[in-house]
This record gives sequence, C-alpha cells and structure tokens, in this order.
Amino acid sequence: MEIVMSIIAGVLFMGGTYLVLSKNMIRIIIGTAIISHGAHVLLLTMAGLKSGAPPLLGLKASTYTDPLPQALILTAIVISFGVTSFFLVLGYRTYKETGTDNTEKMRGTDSYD
Amino acid sequence: MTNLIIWPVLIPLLTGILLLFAPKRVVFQRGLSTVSAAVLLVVNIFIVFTVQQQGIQTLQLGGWQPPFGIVLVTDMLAALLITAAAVVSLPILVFSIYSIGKERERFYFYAFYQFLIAGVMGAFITGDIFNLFVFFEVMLISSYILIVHGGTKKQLRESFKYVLVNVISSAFFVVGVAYLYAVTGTLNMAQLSERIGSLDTGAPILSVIAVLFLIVFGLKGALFPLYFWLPASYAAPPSPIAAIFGALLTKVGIYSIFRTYSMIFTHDTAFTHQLLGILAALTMIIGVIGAVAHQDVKKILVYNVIVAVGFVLFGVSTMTETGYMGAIFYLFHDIIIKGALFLMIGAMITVAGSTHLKEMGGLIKYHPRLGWMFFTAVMALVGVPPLSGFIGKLMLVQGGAEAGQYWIIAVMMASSLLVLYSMIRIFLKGFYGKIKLEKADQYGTTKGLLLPCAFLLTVSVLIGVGAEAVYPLAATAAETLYEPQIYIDAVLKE
Amino acid sequence: MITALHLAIIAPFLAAVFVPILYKMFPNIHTGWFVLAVPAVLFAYFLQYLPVTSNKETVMAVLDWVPSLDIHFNAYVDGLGLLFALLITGIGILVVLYSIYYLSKKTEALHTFYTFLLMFMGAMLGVVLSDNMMVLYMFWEITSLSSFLLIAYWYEREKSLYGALKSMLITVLGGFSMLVGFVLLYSITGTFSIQETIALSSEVVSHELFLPAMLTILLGAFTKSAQFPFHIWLPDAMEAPTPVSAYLHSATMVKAGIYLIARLSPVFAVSGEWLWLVAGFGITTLFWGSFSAVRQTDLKSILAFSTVSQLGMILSMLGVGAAALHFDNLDENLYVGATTAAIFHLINHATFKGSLFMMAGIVDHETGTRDIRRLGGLMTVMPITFTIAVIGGFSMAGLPPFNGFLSKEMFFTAMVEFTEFQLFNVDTFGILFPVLAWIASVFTFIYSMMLIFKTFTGKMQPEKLDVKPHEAPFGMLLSPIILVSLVLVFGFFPNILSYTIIEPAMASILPSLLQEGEQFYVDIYFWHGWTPELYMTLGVIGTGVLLYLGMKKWIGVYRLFPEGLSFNRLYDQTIIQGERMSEKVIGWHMTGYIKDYLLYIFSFFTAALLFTLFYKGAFVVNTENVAPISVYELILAGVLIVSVGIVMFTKSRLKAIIGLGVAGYTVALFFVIFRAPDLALTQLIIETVSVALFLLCFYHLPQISKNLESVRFQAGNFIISAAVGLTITLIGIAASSSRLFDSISGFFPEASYEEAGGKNMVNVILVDFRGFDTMLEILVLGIAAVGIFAMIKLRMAGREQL
Amino acid sequence: MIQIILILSAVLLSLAILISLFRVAKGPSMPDRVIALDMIGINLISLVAVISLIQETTAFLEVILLLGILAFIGTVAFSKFIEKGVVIERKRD
Amino acid sequence: MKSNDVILQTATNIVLFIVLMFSVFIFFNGHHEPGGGFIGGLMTSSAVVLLLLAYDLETVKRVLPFDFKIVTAAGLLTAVATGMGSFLFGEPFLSQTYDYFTFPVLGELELATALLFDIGVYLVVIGITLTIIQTIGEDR
Amino acid sequence: MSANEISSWIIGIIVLLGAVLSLISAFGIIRLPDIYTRSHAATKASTLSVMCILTGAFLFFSIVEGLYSARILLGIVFVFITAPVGGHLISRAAYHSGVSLWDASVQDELNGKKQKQPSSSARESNNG
Repeated sequence: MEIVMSIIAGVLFMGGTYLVLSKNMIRIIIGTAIISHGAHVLLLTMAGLKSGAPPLLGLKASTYTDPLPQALILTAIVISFGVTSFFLVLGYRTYKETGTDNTEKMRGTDSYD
Repeated sequence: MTNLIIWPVLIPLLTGILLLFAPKRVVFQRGLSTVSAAVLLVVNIFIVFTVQQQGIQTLQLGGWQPPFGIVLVTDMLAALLITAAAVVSLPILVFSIYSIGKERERFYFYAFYQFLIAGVMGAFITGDIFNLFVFFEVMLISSYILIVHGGTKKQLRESFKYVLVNVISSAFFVVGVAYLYAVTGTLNMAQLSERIGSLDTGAPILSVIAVLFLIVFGLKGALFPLYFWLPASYAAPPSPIAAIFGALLTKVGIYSIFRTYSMIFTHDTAFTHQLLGILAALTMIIGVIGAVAHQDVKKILVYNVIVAVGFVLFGVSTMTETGYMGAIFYLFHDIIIKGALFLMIGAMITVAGSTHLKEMGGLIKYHPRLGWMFFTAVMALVGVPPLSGFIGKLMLVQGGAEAGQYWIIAVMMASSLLVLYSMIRIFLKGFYGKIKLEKADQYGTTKGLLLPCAFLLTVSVLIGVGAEAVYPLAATAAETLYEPQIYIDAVLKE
Repeated sequence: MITALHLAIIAPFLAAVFVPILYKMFPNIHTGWFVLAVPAVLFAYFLQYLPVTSNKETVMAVLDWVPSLDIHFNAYVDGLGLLFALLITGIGILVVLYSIYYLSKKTEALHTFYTFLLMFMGAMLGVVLSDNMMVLYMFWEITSLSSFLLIAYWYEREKSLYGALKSMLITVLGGFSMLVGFVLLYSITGTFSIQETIALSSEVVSHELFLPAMLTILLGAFTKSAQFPFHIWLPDAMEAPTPVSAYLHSATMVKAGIYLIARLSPVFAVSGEWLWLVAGFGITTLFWGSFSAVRQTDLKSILAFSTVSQLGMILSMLGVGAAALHFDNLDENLYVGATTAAIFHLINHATFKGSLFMMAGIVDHETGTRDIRRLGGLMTVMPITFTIAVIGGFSMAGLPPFNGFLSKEMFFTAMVEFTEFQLFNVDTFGILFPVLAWIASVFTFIYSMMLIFKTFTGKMQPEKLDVKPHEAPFGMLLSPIILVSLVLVFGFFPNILSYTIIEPAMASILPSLLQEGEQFYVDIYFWHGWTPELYMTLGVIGTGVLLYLGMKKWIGVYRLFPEGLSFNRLYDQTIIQGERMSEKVIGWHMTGYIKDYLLYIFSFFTAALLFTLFYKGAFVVNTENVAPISVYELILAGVLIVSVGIVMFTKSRLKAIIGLGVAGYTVALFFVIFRAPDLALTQLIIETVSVALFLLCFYHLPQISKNLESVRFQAGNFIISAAVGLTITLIGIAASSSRLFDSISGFFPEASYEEAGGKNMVNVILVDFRGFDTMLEILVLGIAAVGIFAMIKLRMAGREQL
Repeated sequence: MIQIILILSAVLLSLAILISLFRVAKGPSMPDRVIALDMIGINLISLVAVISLIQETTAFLEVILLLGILAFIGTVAFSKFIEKGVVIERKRD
Repeated sequence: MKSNDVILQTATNIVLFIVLMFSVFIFFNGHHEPGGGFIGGLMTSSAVVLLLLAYDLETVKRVLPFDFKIVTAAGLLTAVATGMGSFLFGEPFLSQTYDYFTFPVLGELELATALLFDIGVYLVVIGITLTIIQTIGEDR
Repeated sequence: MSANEISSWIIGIIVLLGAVLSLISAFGIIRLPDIYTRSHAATKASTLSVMCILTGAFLFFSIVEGLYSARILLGIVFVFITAPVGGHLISRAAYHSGVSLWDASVQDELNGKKQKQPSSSARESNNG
C-alpha cells in the first residue's frame, strides 16, 4: 500500500507541477492546491499505513496508528488552506489590477535594465 | 528551564495581536510597535548573556520532555541571530514610521511587521523541524502580505511569483519532513542529530534527504539555481519592507541550512558539503554578475543579498570551526549592514524620486551625511577593517584554507571585488558626479530617515572594532555546531 | 596598552574628525594651517627615534585588539619603519603647506580634502608601523580608500571619478589578494606578527603553501606600487589635486608596495622565484614606465609614468639585493649594495619627484594648463619655478651633482653585478637587466629634459593660455624649494643619511646577513673611478641628448603600439564588456517569466535528487512491512488519478474545480481508510470551503482562455512534471523501505490520557503536546485573513511608487 | 464472510464513484457534472460507512454526518454559481 | 436576477440547526473523539456559509453583527493568553492542565485549560473564514 | 446460527443492496439521455442506496457493538432532507442556465413562464 500511495503522491505532484507550469493564473492556483494534497498524502504514507486502530483511546484497541503525522498533516492542511485562499485572492487582485491572468504578460518591464 | 526564551517570539506576537484591535489609531500603532521592538532588543541581548553564562537554554513547551513535545532551544547561534534580527527590526520600524505612509499604517502594516519578526525569531530558536516549518509559514505569510501591501501593479505582479515559488517550496518542506520522519522517526533536531550521528555505516537515503532539505532551504535562502524569484520580488515593495526582507528573510533559509548541515546531515560530508560548497561559489558568482549588470540601485543591492548567501554557506561547507565562526560573524554582520544599506538606498530613492542611477547624481552636495554613511556601509560590506565585514571574511578565508578549498576562496575574493565595484558605482554615480537635482527639485526629504541608518552603521562599526567582545560569543556558537553533542545533551538530557 | 606610538598613528584620524568642525568654526582661516600641526608634531616625534634605530634597537608597543584572532595593534619601529614614517610626516608637512596656497579657501571644500588627507596620512603611518599583518592590511585598505576619495575630490568631473574607480579597483584587488596571502602565511606559521613570521622563515620556505602565499602578497605589493601591468591606475590618478599627487603618488602610497616587499624580504627573499619576480617586474616596469612617459604631453602624466618607472627601478634593486641572501659571507657580498641603492633612491625619489609634482602644480595653477604643447618659455616669468624644475629634473635624469646621480650609479652597479650571479638562469637572461636599465635611463633622461625645456624654454604661446602667467606666491614655492634643497644636500652630502637612516633600514630588510653587533658598510661617494657604470651614464647622456633633439624623427615609433592593445584598454574593455556580459547573462536567464524560473527550479530539483538517489544507491524497495491492499482502494486510487487528470487537462475552470473537489474528497477518503478521522473531517470541510472560495472568486476572474499553450510547450511541461512526480515517488518508496529508527510515537497512547487527559490523541497532540504549532497555525490563518482584508481594501494603484 | 460482502460492497461503491467521475469528465453541461459530483459525495458517505464496518470502528461516524452536510453545501454553491454566477450575494433584490 | 429560493431557505433553516448543534458537539467532544477547535470552528463557519448561500451578506450581517477581524484577534489573544497563563504557575509556556470537577446538575466533568486554548482556535477559525468570505463577497 | 450471525447476514445483505443500488444509479447517470432524467437517478436511487447502507451501519453498531449512534440516524435524516433540495437546485440551475431538454421530452411546463437568461456562468456551462 505504501508503494501505491507513494505513486499517488507522485501523481498528485505531477498534476500540480503541470498546472503550476501553465500560464493561466487559475490553473496555477489549483496546481498549488493539488501539490499540497500530494505533500499531505506523502506525509501520511511515510508514517506507515494501517498499523493499528484510529488514534482514539476510546476504541480500546491494542495498537494505534501513529498519531503524530496526523497532527502534523492537520496543521499543514490548515496552513495550506490559509495560504491557498490568500493566493487565490492575490490572483484575482492581480488580475483586476493588471488586467491579465496570463503569467506570460506579468513579466514586468524592469526585469533588468 | 525558564520561560525566558519564549519572549523573543511572544513580544512581537502579542504586539501584533494587540495591533489588530485598533488599526485606525496610527499613533497607538506606531508607539506600541516601537516600544515592543525596543523591548525585544533588550530581551534578546539579555538572552545572549544568559546563554553565555549558563549555556544553551531550552524550553520544553507545555512541559513535555523532548522529543515528544516541541522544544525551543537557544544556543549561541540562535541567540546571536535573534539579537541581530532585533537590532535591525527596530531602526527599520522607525524608518517606516517616517516613510511608509498613513494608508499602509492604517491597514495593519505594523501588525504584519511584528508577525514577520515573530516568525523570524521563532525560526531561529526552535528545536523541532516541523515547528520550523510552521514558523517559516508565519514568516512567509507575513512576507507575502508585506510585499503586496499597498497593492500597486508592480507589487501584485511580483508577489504572485514570490508566493508561488514559496508555496511550492513549502510543499517540498513537508515532503522533506515526511521522508525524514519515515527514516528517522523523529522531528526533534537534537534527536535527529543523535540518531543520524549514531549510524556507523552510511545511510544513502539520508544523503538524498539532505539534498532535498538543501533545496528547500536554498529556495528560501536564494541559493544558486534557486534564487530566481528573489531579485524582482525584493525590489517591488517600499524601501523599509525591502530592508527587512533583505536583512532577514534569506537569512532564515541560510540559518536553516547552517543548522541542518552542521548538526544533522553530517554523515556524508564528502558529498553533501562539497555540493554545498560548489553551490555557494556559484551563488557568489551569479550574485555579483547580477549586481554588476544592473543600474537600478535596488536591484544592485538585492543581488548583493545573493552574494552574501554564497559567503555564509561557503563557511558552512568548510566544516571547520573557523569556517563556522566566519559564517556566524558574516551572517551577523550581513543582517545589520544589509538592513542599513537598504535603508540608505531607500533614503536616496526618497530624495531622487527614482531607483535608477542615471536619474541620480551629486547627491552628496545636499546630503553629505547620507553619502558618507553609505560609503562607510559599503566599506563594511566589502570587509574593510575595522568595520564589521572584515572579521567574518577573514575567518571565512581561514576556514576555507583549513579545508583546502582554495579555489572557492579565489571566487570569494573576486566576487568581493565586484561587490565593491557594484556598490561603489552607486556612490560614484549617485552621490558623486554631476549634480542632477538642486535643492528645490528633490522629491522628498530625509527627515527622520538618517537616524535609523546611523544606528545600524554604529552597530556595524562597534562589531568590527569590538570584535574581541563578540568573539567568545561566536566561538561558543561555533563550538556548539562543531560538537553537536553539546546541543544534544542540552536538549535531551536534563 | 596604548602608548605614544599608537597615539601617533591614530592622531591623524582623530585630527580628521575635528577638521570639519574647525572648518565650520573658523571660516576665515585656511583649514590647512590647523592641519599643518599634525605632520609637524609627528615628524618631530619620529625624529626622536632616530638614535634608537641607528643603534639597531627596535621598539615594539603592544596593544591587543582581537587577540583571539591574533590581531594585535602592535606598533613596531625599526630602521625601515622609521624611514617611511619620516618620509610620510616630512613630505606631509611640505604638502600641507603647499596645499594651503594651492587650494583656495573660498571655492574648495577644504574640510573634506583635509579629512581625507589626514586619514591617508594616518593610514600610511599605520601601514609602515604595524607589526601585525591584519592591522597592516587594515591600514593598507584605508590608504586605498582615502586615495580613492582624494582622487575623486572634484567629484563632478567625469575623469576624476574614472581615475578614482580605477585606482580603487586595482589597489583593492591587490589588497584582497594580499589578505589571502597573509592568511596562507598564517596557516603556515600560526601568527600574524611579521617579526614572528620572519623568525619562522625557514619553516615558511619549505612549506607547500609558500609559493601561493608569496604570489598573492606580491600581487598586493605590485598593484599598490603600480608595477607593470598594474601601473595603469597611476596616470589616471593624476586627476587628483596636485598636492595629493605629490604626496600619494610620489612619496607615500605607491611606496607602500615597496615597503611591503622590503618588509617581507626576510621571509621570502631566499627563494629564486622572489628574485626573479621582484627584479623582473621591477626592471620591466622601469623600462615600460620611462618609455611611456616620453609620449605624454601632460606634465602630470609624464610625472606619473616617471613615477611608475622609478618605482620599478627601486623594486628591481630590492630584488637584486635579495641575491645577497644566497651568500653567507657579508664581506664578499656585492649584492647588498643594491639594497643600499634601493633605499637611497627611495629617499631621493621622494625629494625630486615631490618637488617636480609641486612644480607642475604651480605651472598648472599659474597658467591654467599642464599641456606641454601649450606651454613654453616660462623661464623668464617664473624663474624660481624654473630653477626648481631644473634641479629636480636633472636629479631625476641622473645627472651629477644631484642625489639622483648617486643612486643611479649605484643602480647601474647593481645591474651589472647581477649578470654575474650564478643561480636560477640569471647567467643566461641576466644580461637583460643592465640592458633594459640602460635603455630606460635614456628614456628617463629624455622625459626629464622634456619636462624642463618644453615647459620653460622655447617660445611662449600666450594665445594658448587662458590666463597670463606669473610667478607663484612665495608660500607655494616654499615647499618645492625645501625639497630641491634636500636634493642638493643629499647630493653633496649623501653620507648624512648613511648610518642614520639607510643602514638601519637595511638591517631590517636583510637581518639574516648580520651577526650580533655587525653592521652594513654604507658609504656613498661620487667618484668610483672609470667604471662601466660611469661609461653607462655618459652613454645615457649622449644618447639622450641626441634622441631628445631628434625627437620629431622617431616619435612615430609610438604609433607602432596601437592604442587597442594597451592595458588601459584592457581595463576599460574588461569593465565595459564585463557589464555587458553580465547584462546578457542576467537578461538571458532572469526572464521575468515565472514559468521559466519554475522550470529551472523543478529541473534542479529532479536532477539533484535523482542523481543523489542513484549515485548513492539509495533506491531500495522493501515490501516486508507494507500494509495490504484492497481492490476498492486501488479503484479509489484510480478515481484520484482520474480526477487529477481531469483538472490537468480541462480547459474549463468549473470542471477543474469539480475535479479538485473530487480529488480532495478522495484524499479525505484515504484518510478514512488509513484511520485518520480528524484528518478526514478537516480535509472535507476545508475542501468544501476552498471550493466555495474558488467559486466566490471566479466572479472576479475570467474563463481560462483557450489555446494558450502550444502542444510542444505542454509536452515539455508534462515531461518536467512527470519527472517531479517520479522523483517524489521513488524517494518515497526508498524512504519508506529504509526505516532506520523506530518512531517516537509510542509515547503518545499512554501519555495522552494519563498526562494530558484526552482520549483523542491527535487532538491532544494539537492542543497540548504540540500546542505551539497550533497556536502558530491559527496565527497563520489570522494573518492570511487580515492580509486578504488589507489586500482588497487598500489600493494604492495608480500611485506607482518606488 | 461478512468481510467479503462488505469489501464487495466497497468495490461496487468505488466503481460507482469511478463511473460518476466519467460523467464529471464528459459533461456535457456543467449541471451534469455537479450532479455527478453530488452523486460522488453521496457514494462517499456510503463508502465511509462501509469502511467503518470493515474496520469495525465507530471513529468515522462524524465523518458520515459531516460529509452529508458538506455535499449539500457544495451542491448548493455550485448550483448557485451556475444559475447566477455569484455564490454569495451582497444584497438580494 | 430575481429568484425564488423558498425551498433552499426552508431547508437551510432546518439544516442550519442540525449543523450548529453538531458543531458545538464536535467542538466539546474533541478532546476524546474526533473533532476539536478546528473542526468545530470550521463546521460553524460552514454553517454560516450555508446561511450566506441561502440568504445574502446583508442579512447575515444583521444576524451576526460582528467584526470578524476582531473575533480573529480575540481568538488569537485567547490562545496566546492561555499559553501565558502557565507563567503564573512558573510552568513552561503553554503548559496545559486538567482536573475533574463535580457539578451539581451535570455530574462529574473534566475541565482542561486545553479547552480554553481550543476556544481560541475555534474563534480564530470562524473569524478568518468569515473575514475572508465577507471581504471577497463585498468586493466589487 | 447465532442471533449475532443472522443479524450480521442481514446487515451484509442490506449493505450489499445499497451498494448495488448505488452502482445502478451510477449507470443511470451514464446511460440516461439528459440532465433532468440523470438527476432522477442521482437523487432518488442514490438516496435510497445511502439510506440502506447507513441503516446497515446503524444496525451493525447497535446489534454487534451495542452502540446506538445518534450520528448515523442524524445522517440518515440529513440525507433525507438535503438530497431532494440539492437535486431541485441543480435542475433549476440547469434549466435557468439553458441546458436543453432531451429531444424526446414531451412537456416543458416552465416554458414561456420564465425567461431564459443565460448568465455568465451559463455560457461557461455550455462550453464546458
């Protein structure tokens, strides 16, 4: 299962990277969201899968899944939510101000002079 | 076990939160943030002395013993860096009071500034790799906002790129933590160091992870093939924001490389550190190329930020105690002098109304103090004794010689010369040369802007002249990095 | 402990601080009068060391600065140091005196001028009186900087800035190189003290770093002393006010390199490379400088090239003098004489060159030009100046009875004797030395004559002059008069210097030749009999006169050296092409397109990681402890992949969002499958809220425009992204297959309830074990939200600012 | 035995999701896709329930309820977007 | 465009009640079962999102007349202050404690400072979601 | 066969029934000709399927584990309330955004009563 999940994480990264490399602002933003999914899946996978019950002591199981990565992922998910929403709004503000959603046109005249 | 070392994070954090409550009361915003920055400076200096006298300070947050809880660790390196950060944050704040404008002030500028400082402080003192990630995010999100704050076209355009690159690098950071956790099963830096140190035979996967972390931190720290985002985005925001970015943000990335490559990934130095050394040299080269290529004062300075990255990381790559000390000295110096230079450039721009050198000239006639401070700062940057850059550079050369990396020393000296060339050009064309603007034509005044610059410059001179006083601190810091066992003992053994 | 000696070094700096204040306070008094006190007092102070050094005693005043790095501000006075200290302060007095009349207190920014000048003076004293290499380096760089500032003193002139930049770049280049050399020496000896290094010189010579250390230090000395091919900065430095040229470029700064070579001779001179390099570069510079001087038309340019050439001469004598170290027996040692000559000429050069510079300044000041094509016939209007020029010029040309003649004779002696030296191929190529020396002397003779006669004789051309020339005021003439009187004094009574100054200085340069209580034999006299040297001198005069008179016929020779091949042009082109190249490099890769940047970053990411992975053999697959797979999980994996595919290839933003939602929900389902309820909950809500946010923002955003990307572009992106995905997957498999340690998480099940009072371990970790993370995480959220608010509400667009 | 039935059910449900995804990809109209998304959401609820049965754990019961709520919110948001172009109106007229 | 949303609004009113109840439940239960401040806060905000979808910004502003930026700040302050509370007892920052108390009607309950911390989290999450949505929603 | 085993068989069958229903409705989504008919499959059949499965789950936890979970019941109620509303909203959105009916439809009651005003997103929905 770890191998399958590694592949899934890889696919998510691939998809995200592909989108991020496109010129369109929306696709780039969606791409970053997918990349962060990939990172979260990978973090969960790397901790080892299905090694016990859900980490709730109320279940009275003998072994539990590693709770630490789950807490980390939760933190990471929430942070990436904050960042993604910021990025999204930044995208649309940029569009409104510069009048383009094509990153090729966002080059800036002063890249070097 | 004291709560002392949480304060560097808490002071700006609390200040920032309090500032959120009354955004429109500008006087309150200014006053509180200035006071808090001053208090922070005092506290951090106190921490330096505490660390010097009592050794590494740790704080087990929530009272949980490491590695299970998060532990804050202030060794001398961290203490020095938080102090340097506090030293620059105060004058830059004062500078921005005079130059940032009411509108930005009313829209939480100071709060974001404080949060940025909190993030930087935390990144320096945390002893947990995931907590480092979280602090990075605090710092980054504040930097995203500061870079776009005001919402001009240029800012929006550049911050889109800036955010994108950093979002990706954050994802890579999580990936790195994931791999590291899979292999070592822990997040605590001291335990990482201990566990990886205990491996007799090489663990090839750790080399891969080390390279991954180099990429992650290199992205934040603008290491050679990863620096592309930096020049335009640092040149976009107003001067005080550019100053705090130039002074601090890349330094956090550098610090992280420093920390991980001196304490954690030491199992395969033949490969990883050689790579780091090569990249550092290339960073210096590309940095000076950029600095020489531009005629825009902000850009020139921004590329010099990249050069400094190369210098410090070269020190790290030597893996010698002298090299480490050189890197520490240089890092400390660079934080302060880059802050000073960005502020002075800011004052220049205020007066000249342009960032381009061809629009400037003869500024020294009406702004002699600014001009001579700038000249001195350039000399400090280049490493002319007795100013602050010298000791760092000397020890970097010594460390490089100890490690036998002569060709990197040559690169370093050559790039120092070009740094001098690029910066003295600003002096020659901006302050010297035909007078372009008579008194009446100037776009702004330097009222209130010179004092912060003077403060930073004074600190720089004091570090250089009083190097003997700073030396034991740097030596302690380097010792801890060179002998990770000291750190491990302080964190894991009570 | 701070001693008087330290104070003497620091005094000029301290005085420099007060100069602007005095300038403001006493606007009616020329600031120079205050400044004059500094060199005067210091000169008097240093004079009292004369008896000390002539008794072969040295003074070391110890002051710790950064002892941890072995940096001590140790002042050291011996014969060599004192010689230079006296030169610096002595010439300093005259230059300041001269400048008082040269620079008008009405139009010039005197406070900056004297601040720089005093800084320079202090730095020079520091260079020659420091025992510690790092302190020496410090003062060395300060001399470069203050000379930069002095050259750029008229900062609105384009040429001043050009010359200043050039001199700074070249001398600082040398300074950096020298710093590296010092560090290399330190890594051999473990000390920065020059005297201690000299004591350890035998170790140094046998060390493998010896040669690199020597070369880098020599580079420093050569650039500072304007040795070929680094001499190009010196002529351009003539843009400085003349007092500066007289001071820096004749007597002091350029001699710092000579000082360094003399000072470090005991360390390096036993090696053959040293002998060749120092003597070789010296003689080449001597020739090239004198040869180039003849083609100049500007008085100060002639003097500049002449300085270059004279410095080369001194250096070559020092180099030849080093040959003495290859013989133990002092009595039979002929080469010591070369060192004597070097020091003697050093002093002589300061006197005649200083006076000549001042003369040029006077001419410039009184006629408004320094161009010899516009000058002529000034002899009658400026008789005193003419006399100065004659004495200085004849001395420079090496004519008796002036001091230049004496040292020139000794120089010839040294060169002739050098051919007899039987080591390091000198016997083969050594003949070049006297030949070049002789040719150079001829040229020296010619330009000296040009200097005197083209300016002062011939027809006056008042129509070419802006002002009507007249004799300079007495104050301005005073300094050069003093200097030419010294020329005469040293010419007639050279031996007043012999054992007071020259011999102690030699003892510092060649200490290993002296036993306790011995001293060098220094006796300088006019008549040596009909020696080859005398014939050489006569030849010089004869040939020189002929060539000077027939100059029009052969001056075309210089056109054979095209301007395009000169070192000056090399420097200019390096700067211009360097800038252009770097603009190209930057413009080429810093395109401003974020896509390019990401491509570089991703390429490096995959390349570096995959290389490391396989180079290190880290890729392993271990299926021992992996979790089992169910069919439905595979199907769900398929769902996830398909939904990502939908997002990737769709052209509709809504479809992309739906795809993203499906992907997010599927990820949440995987969280369920892998027993992470809290994660599943969070992921679900966040996914939903994000989708709502996307929809909300879509109101403001356009459709994804079609046909943006070409197929090739897409294919390229796909390859890169596939490589990124592959990298992540492969390392993931490798990492999960090589778990080296147990996770620390075994702690949490017990501690959660027992110590933290919660049954949901994830929540307990979030609020307690790692509550700090959570606190910061909500901080991130808070900042993001307020930031979004600020970003939307605060619009300063339209007021683009810097 | 019951495990096999449950896994079989899970497989069927996943297939249903995959098939619905086909509709998401194919369209042709946007509401079609949203319907398919809604369908996927509902199937996810079932799947979570089945997985809880397979794992014999009560840990995911919250997820079931939450998924119901969120699928609804999602559907409302999408249909409003399709209908009006704006998800949250400033003021309804 | 005018539209009749009676069905949606009626359904929302019922659903909203369930969601809010559930979010409170999930918030308090978080220490022992899946849930907690984040999820509780997010659920509450998704309830408000539903309300926004069914009605409009003005209406919701009337119902919930808060400045959500202040809510965010207050939440942050609560969380940090909880952490600093441990200074009073000379404990490290963010030390949590808990105890069991017997209440007259409710019987024995566990009270933990962690709950206070979670309230901060809860407030922040609500505050930020609604700040963002309101800000974007109002932007024209 | 113990009572427990019987009940688990019953549960199994209910769950399987739900799963099969869900698959059938998925086929409906694919096979049916236009959006309005597909919406039937999506809302009606899958609501039934999810209720079957949830009932199965409720039974399982109450009988086997002895836990009467209000959350599952609430979930059933919830799906029961929201599924029709959701279906209604989408169909309405589809109609308003101008998605055409199946050619074989016999009746369009709203025809003429409501103006078709393609909104910005409707354009999008058609070109998607």
